[in-house]
Amino acid sequence: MAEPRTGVFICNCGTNIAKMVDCDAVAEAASSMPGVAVSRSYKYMCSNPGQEMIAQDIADHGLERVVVAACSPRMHEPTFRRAAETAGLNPYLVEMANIREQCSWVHDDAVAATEKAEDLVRAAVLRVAHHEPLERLTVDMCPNTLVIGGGIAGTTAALELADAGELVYLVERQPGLGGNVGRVDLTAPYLDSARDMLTDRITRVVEHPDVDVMVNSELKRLDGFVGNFKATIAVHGPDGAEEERQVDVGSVIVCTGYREFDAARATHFGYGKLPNVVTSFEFERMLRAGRIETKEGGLPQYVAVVHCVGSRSEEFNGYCSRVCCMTALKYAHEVKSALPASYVSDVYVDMHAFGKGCEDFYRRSAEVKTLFLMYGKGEHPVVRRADPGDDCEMLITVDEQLSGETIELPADLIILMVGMEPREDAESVAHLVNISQDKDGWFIESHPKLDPVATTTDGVYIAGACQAPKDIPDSVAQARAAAGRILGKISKGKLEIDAMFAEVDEDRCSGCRVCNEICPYSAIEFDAAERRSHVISALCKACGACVATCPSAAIKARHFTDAQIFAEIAGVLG
Amino acid sequence: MTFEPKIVGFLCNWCSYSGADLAGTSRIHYAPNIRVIRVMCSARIDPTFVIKALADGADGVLVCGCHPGDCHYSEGNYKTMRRMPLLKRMLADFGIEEERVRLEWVSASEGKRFADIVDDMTERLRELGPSPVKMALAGDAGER
Amino acid sequence: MASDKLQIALYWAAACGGCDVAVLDTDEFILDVAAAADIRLWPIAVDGKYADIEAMEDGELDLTIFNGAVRNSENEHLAKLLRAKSKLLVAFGSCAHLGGIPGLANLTSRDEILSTAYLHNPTIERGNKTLPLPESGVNGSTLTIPGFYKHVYKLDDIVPVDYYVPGCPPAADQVKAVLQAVVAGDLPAVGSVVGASDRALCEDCARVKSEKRIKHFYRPWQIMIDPEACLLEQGILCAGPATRSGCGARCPSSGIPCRGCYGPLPGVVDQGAKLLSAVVSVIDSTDPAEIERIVDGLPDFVGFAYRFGMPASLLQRSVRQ
Amino acid sequence: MAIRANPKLIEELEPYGAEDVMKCYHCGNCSAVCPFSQDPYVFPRKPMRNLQLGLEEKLEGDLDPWLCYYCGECSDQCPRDAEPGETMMSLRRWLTSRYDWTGISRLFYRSWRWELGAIILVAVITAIAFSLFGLSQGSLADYDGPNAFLPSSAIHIFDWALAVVLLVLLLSNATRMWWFTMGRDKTLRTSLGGYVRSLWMLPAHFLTQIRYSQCDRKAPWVTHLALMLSYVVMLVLIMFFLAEMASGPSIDWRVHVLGYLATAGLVVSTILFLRNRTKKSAPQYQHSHESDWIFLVLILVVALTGILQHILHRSGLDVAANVTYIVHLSLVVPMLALEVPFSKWSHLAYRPLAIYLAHVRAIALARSRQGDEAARRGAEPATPLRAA
Repeated sequence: MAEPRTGVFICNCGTNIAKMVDCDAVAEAASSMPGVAVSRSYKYMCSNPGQEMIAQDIADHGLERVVVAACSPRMHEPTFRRAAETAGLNPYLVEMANIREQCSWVHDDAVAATEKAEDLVRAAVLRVAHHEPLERLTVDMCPNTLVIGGGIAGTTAALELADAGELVYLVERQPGLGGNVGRVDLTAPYLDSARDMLTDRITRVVEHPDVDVMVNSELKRLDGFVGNFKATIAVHGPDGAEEERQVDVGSVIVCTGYREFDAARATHFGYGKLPNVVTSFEFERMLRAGRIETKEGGLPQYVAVVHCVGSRSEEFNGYCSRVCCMTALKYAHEVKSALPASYVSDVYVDMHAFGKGCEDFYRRSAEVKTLFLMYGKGEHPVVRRADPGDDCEMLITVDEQLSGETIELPADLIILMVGMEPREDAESVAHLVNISQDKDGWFIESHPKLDPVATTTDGVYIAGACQAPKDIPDSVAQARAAAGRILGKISKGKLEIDAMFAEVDEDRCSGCRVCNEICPYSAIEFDAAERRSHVISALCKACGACVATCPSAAIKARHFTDAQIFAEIAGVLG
Repeated sequence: MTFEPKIVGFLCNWCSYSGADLAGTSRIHYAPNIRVIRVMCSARIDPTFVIKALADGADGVLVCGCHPGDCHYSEGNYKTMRRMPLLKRMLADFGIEEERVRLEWVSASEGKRFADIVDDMTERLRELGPSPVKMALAGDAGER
Repeated sequence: MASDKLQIALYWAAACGGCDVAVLDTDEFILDVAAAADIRLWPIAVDGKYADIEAMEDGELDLTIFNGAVRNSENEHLAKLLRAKSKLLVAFGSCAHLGGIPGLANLTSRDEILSTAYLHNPTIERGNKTLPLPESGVNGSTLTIPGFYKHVYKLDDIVPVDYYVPGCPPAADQVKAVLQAVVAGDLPAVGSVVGASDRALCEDCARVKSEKRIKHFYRPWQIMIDPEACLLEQGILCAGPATRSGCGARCPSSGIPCRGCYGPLPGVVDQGAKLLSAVVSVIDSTDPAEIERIVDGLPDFVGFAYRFGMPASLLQRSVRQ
Repeated sequence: MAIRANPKLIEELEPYGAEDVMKCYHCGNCSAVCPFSQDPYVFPRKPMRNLQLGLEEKLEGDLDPWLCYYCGECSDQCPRDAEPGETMMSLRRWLTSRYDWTGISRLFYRSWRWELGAIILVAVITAIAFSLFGLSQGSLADYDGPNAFLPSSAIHIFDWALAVVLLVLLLSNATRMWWFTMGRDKTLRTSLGGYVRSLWMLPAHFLTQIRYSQCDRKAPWVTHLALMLSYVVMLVLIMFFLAEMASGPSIDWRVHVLGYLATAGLVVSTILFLRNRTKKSAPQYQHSHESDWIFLVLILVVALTGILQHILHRSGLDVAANVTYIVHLSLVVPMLALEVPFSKWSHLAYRPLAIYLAHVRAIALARSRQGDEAARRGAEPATPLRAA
């Protein structure tokens, strides 16, 4: 084939490149490369005059391809693509040769560096000849959203979206909404009622015209891609009947929350054996019932709260569950106000009083005369039944760090602050919506700091304690953030998809299905009827794994085709 | 004069290519023998590319990707990890020395590491001498 | 001798003869051929001499069906001769198309082959040191035998080829199809592969395919093969996904993995490399040590991956000096 | 060996003034700023911890509270307003009531009504008793001479009788103190020699209170020393020179000098203390326990009535002088009989004793440590074994 007319532009980058690479020589050498119609060396290609030069040459010489030898494409590829676009050349017909970061800056032999620069330019020239003009795709954004989980995060996200006038499908596995917060009495540090918070939200959600609540339901399948998901939901009727519903959604928010650590696993606390050793959630039930009492129905004189049960231990979970410390202090307040004659002790490792109002709350807990006992990280208190003569039912033995003594603490009621764990179904949920879990099983956000609500799968967001242990304000914030992100997408109406993605040549695909398992984004869909595999371009992130794997060369990586890379190989090898 | 090998490097865009860029921005010097070809993910590196590079006259091929577990595409580098062992065995059957093809994990922050790898590989290949492939393919033209 | 009949030649170079048998497998159709054409050369079937061919004018033959690789000077001579005398030269069967089984010899050297075949083979009479010589004097006169080349070549390494009919051997009905096409004169673009499809063998393979995750590779005799499921998914190395269909998936349908005789698919520059990429990319492990163990289940992969296409591969041969 | 915590103990301590202990979260600033806190006596953090946990026996056996002079630095530095200084003070009160086997001290400290009531009762009894005695053998019109209403010889005998009683009480309590802090600690390897060699510390510290001067603030030490010395001087005068003081102008002037000085000292220092406490001028004056007020007021009024009586007597108004004398005595007696063994006064004895015992204890601990070292060394063979 006749090579397309190509322009080569060698940037001196002031002296950054020129001091080690003989740019004029490279430009000279380039001029005799296949298809090269014009070849220049210039001080700053990225400067406005530089970009105008490119645009001008495209017009004057009718260039069909452009090669810019300059810095890293990770730096200025967008710049030069724009420059070409202004001159009416498809941006994907531009190729860069990195002769700065990977040549002039890393070598000290001018001759060798210049030689290398020539090779890199040749590679770019040969490669760009195989480039094709590419257009970005746009797909419609379905404005509906699927919210999985009806806890504080789920209901919040649902309301946020519905109040903005968008339709929300809220799927809850339990018969009722509210999740774990629904099991709590008051909340730290302001001691306001969780019930009041929830009931208001729940009634609003249930009555909201734009929220379709499905309780006793679970997500069965999620097909499609961002803006165009198809969700299959199984709704269990009261009589055990199961009805399947199919809904179209553009986005998914996973708010599946957490489950509490099983206290029986930490045997040294005697949970399950001693009747008056209870978990924080069992104690919340007492508080909600408005009566703190022992199993025997008596009023406890000594109440002990044990922190970090299942958290921050080598034995169980290494992480901090974040809400227990303040909840424990809350118990001190609630017990004291219910039973002024009682004595409350807090057996803790470290007091984590982060967050708004929490330090003050910790201070105030001294006013109710809470006795704090500190045990060492990696150690654990041991609970045993008290001896007959004692004025208490149980004794907690603690290697107390602040006194350096081994202390026996009297107790009639022991509350174990059980930590948070990923739900038992977290893995299956992750698989359903194609997101990943970290080593502890929490769902992974797309960036721990800069993008804590999105996931590696476009259109799937996470909010609440399913991502990591979280308190109510953080869960709510994350839920609203996710909702906000979705509303932003909805308001655009359309989604733009990068022009770089893989495509299957169906005249070549034999349906061997080798590629199906390869894609980390499940972007390859097998059409059983046609016996062909398709790439869902909106899901494809253009890694090219399937392309390299397809034994029939039936999959093509746009902008990274075999032909382009072969040309590049031939180019660098002169 | 000593023999100067030509190395073709296939680097993933997100970790290794950035790592190589970092070597540049930190002005870490290394041997000019390598020619880098950028791919989005090491998983895009078809074994054919490696063989093609050797057939086209490369004295060595360096394949770099994100460290296992850190792949930008979450699992891409595992494909590379699976392909290389058998590829190396096969190339050995063709009589190509093991050192000529090398797989390394280089993160975006490991500019120094990348430079060291290139220097080390260049040195080994200098000792090893030119690739037998080119000579074998050129050699038989006349004599059958 | 002038005739309006189709002038054809069939030649057998470095090959096993299976391709000729494949032609005979067309049964009575061969009689139609005989009726429709003058077979000017076909060593196994008709009496024709090289001299007759040499005497021909260039292009006198309408069609030469050439099977076998080029292994020695005689093969090369005939390849060039027939090319010159034929309007159409068809590389027939894997050996002519890609180098075929003989091509595997490229993994060793001429000397190794000769010493194994004539000196160290268990069936060699002890003490016999006779090696074939290109020329030898026998009572005054000189006997010559064809020169044995260092490497095996596919036909188009030696001469330009018009069409390729893949297969080891090509399926009989494909042979028919080709001959009919020639007779009818409706031929595809020069250089194309005929008698095969542009899709992989899996297209024709009836076995049920699903997502592939391989934890262990087996030789066919090591496990009870599920007759319904894809062989590769069962851990049996099958070249099907990397091989042109056209044979009707005869091997897999009879429980034998595809060996790849129909050659690489269009756009694939190295069949072995592609097959390699396909089968190991779906290994179900992320642990280097385990991966090595799993790959141990693929002994002599090079021999399998290039069984029919060594001379057509990127490297073409062992590069040991 | 595990120690049983007693969350209730803190409530027992509250009436003694320990109200903010639970606020302490053991940053240790208090112990860091205290000039006296050093191994093996680290406080106030440690005693506060023992108090939070209710480790009764440890607290009882603790000398630390007596080593504190309540300069108030710790309370200043405390980030939690846990009042470590006041806690130490409260512990001293509590310990006093622990040392006292009669239980009266506990009664006084826990209820000022009881203390005041007892004082008034004793005062009334004293007044009546001395009036009857006076009328029975003399005339109200005579202050001295053969017909004296309250002849000094008789009062002298009474003084000594009372002194003996007080001494017995004080000694028995001091013994209990020794038992709690030293005696019952079996691990402690004290030696009689240790006790004897350090005996000098008792009078020395009693008279100088030199440790107090190590506090950053010096003023309290001076006032405190002044009050204490005046008190002691007056005590000595009364116990040995009562006759000279009582009888007319012919007596030795030197007696007067000391008497006037002591009286002045008492008046001035008590007034100063009262002023400080009302003004809450320094941290150690922030929290005044009822017992503090009673103590100071009592000394002051004793001093004032003493002065008044002296003036009246010198001005020849014998009747008035005698009446004042009765009042004076009815204040002196409760002050001595109640404050000395059962209340604040007692610390005058306990503190130097504590310093002394602490010293002996420290030496003993040091020795036992060295002993352990030696024991460890002994465990290893002196010379390495050689193969024969």
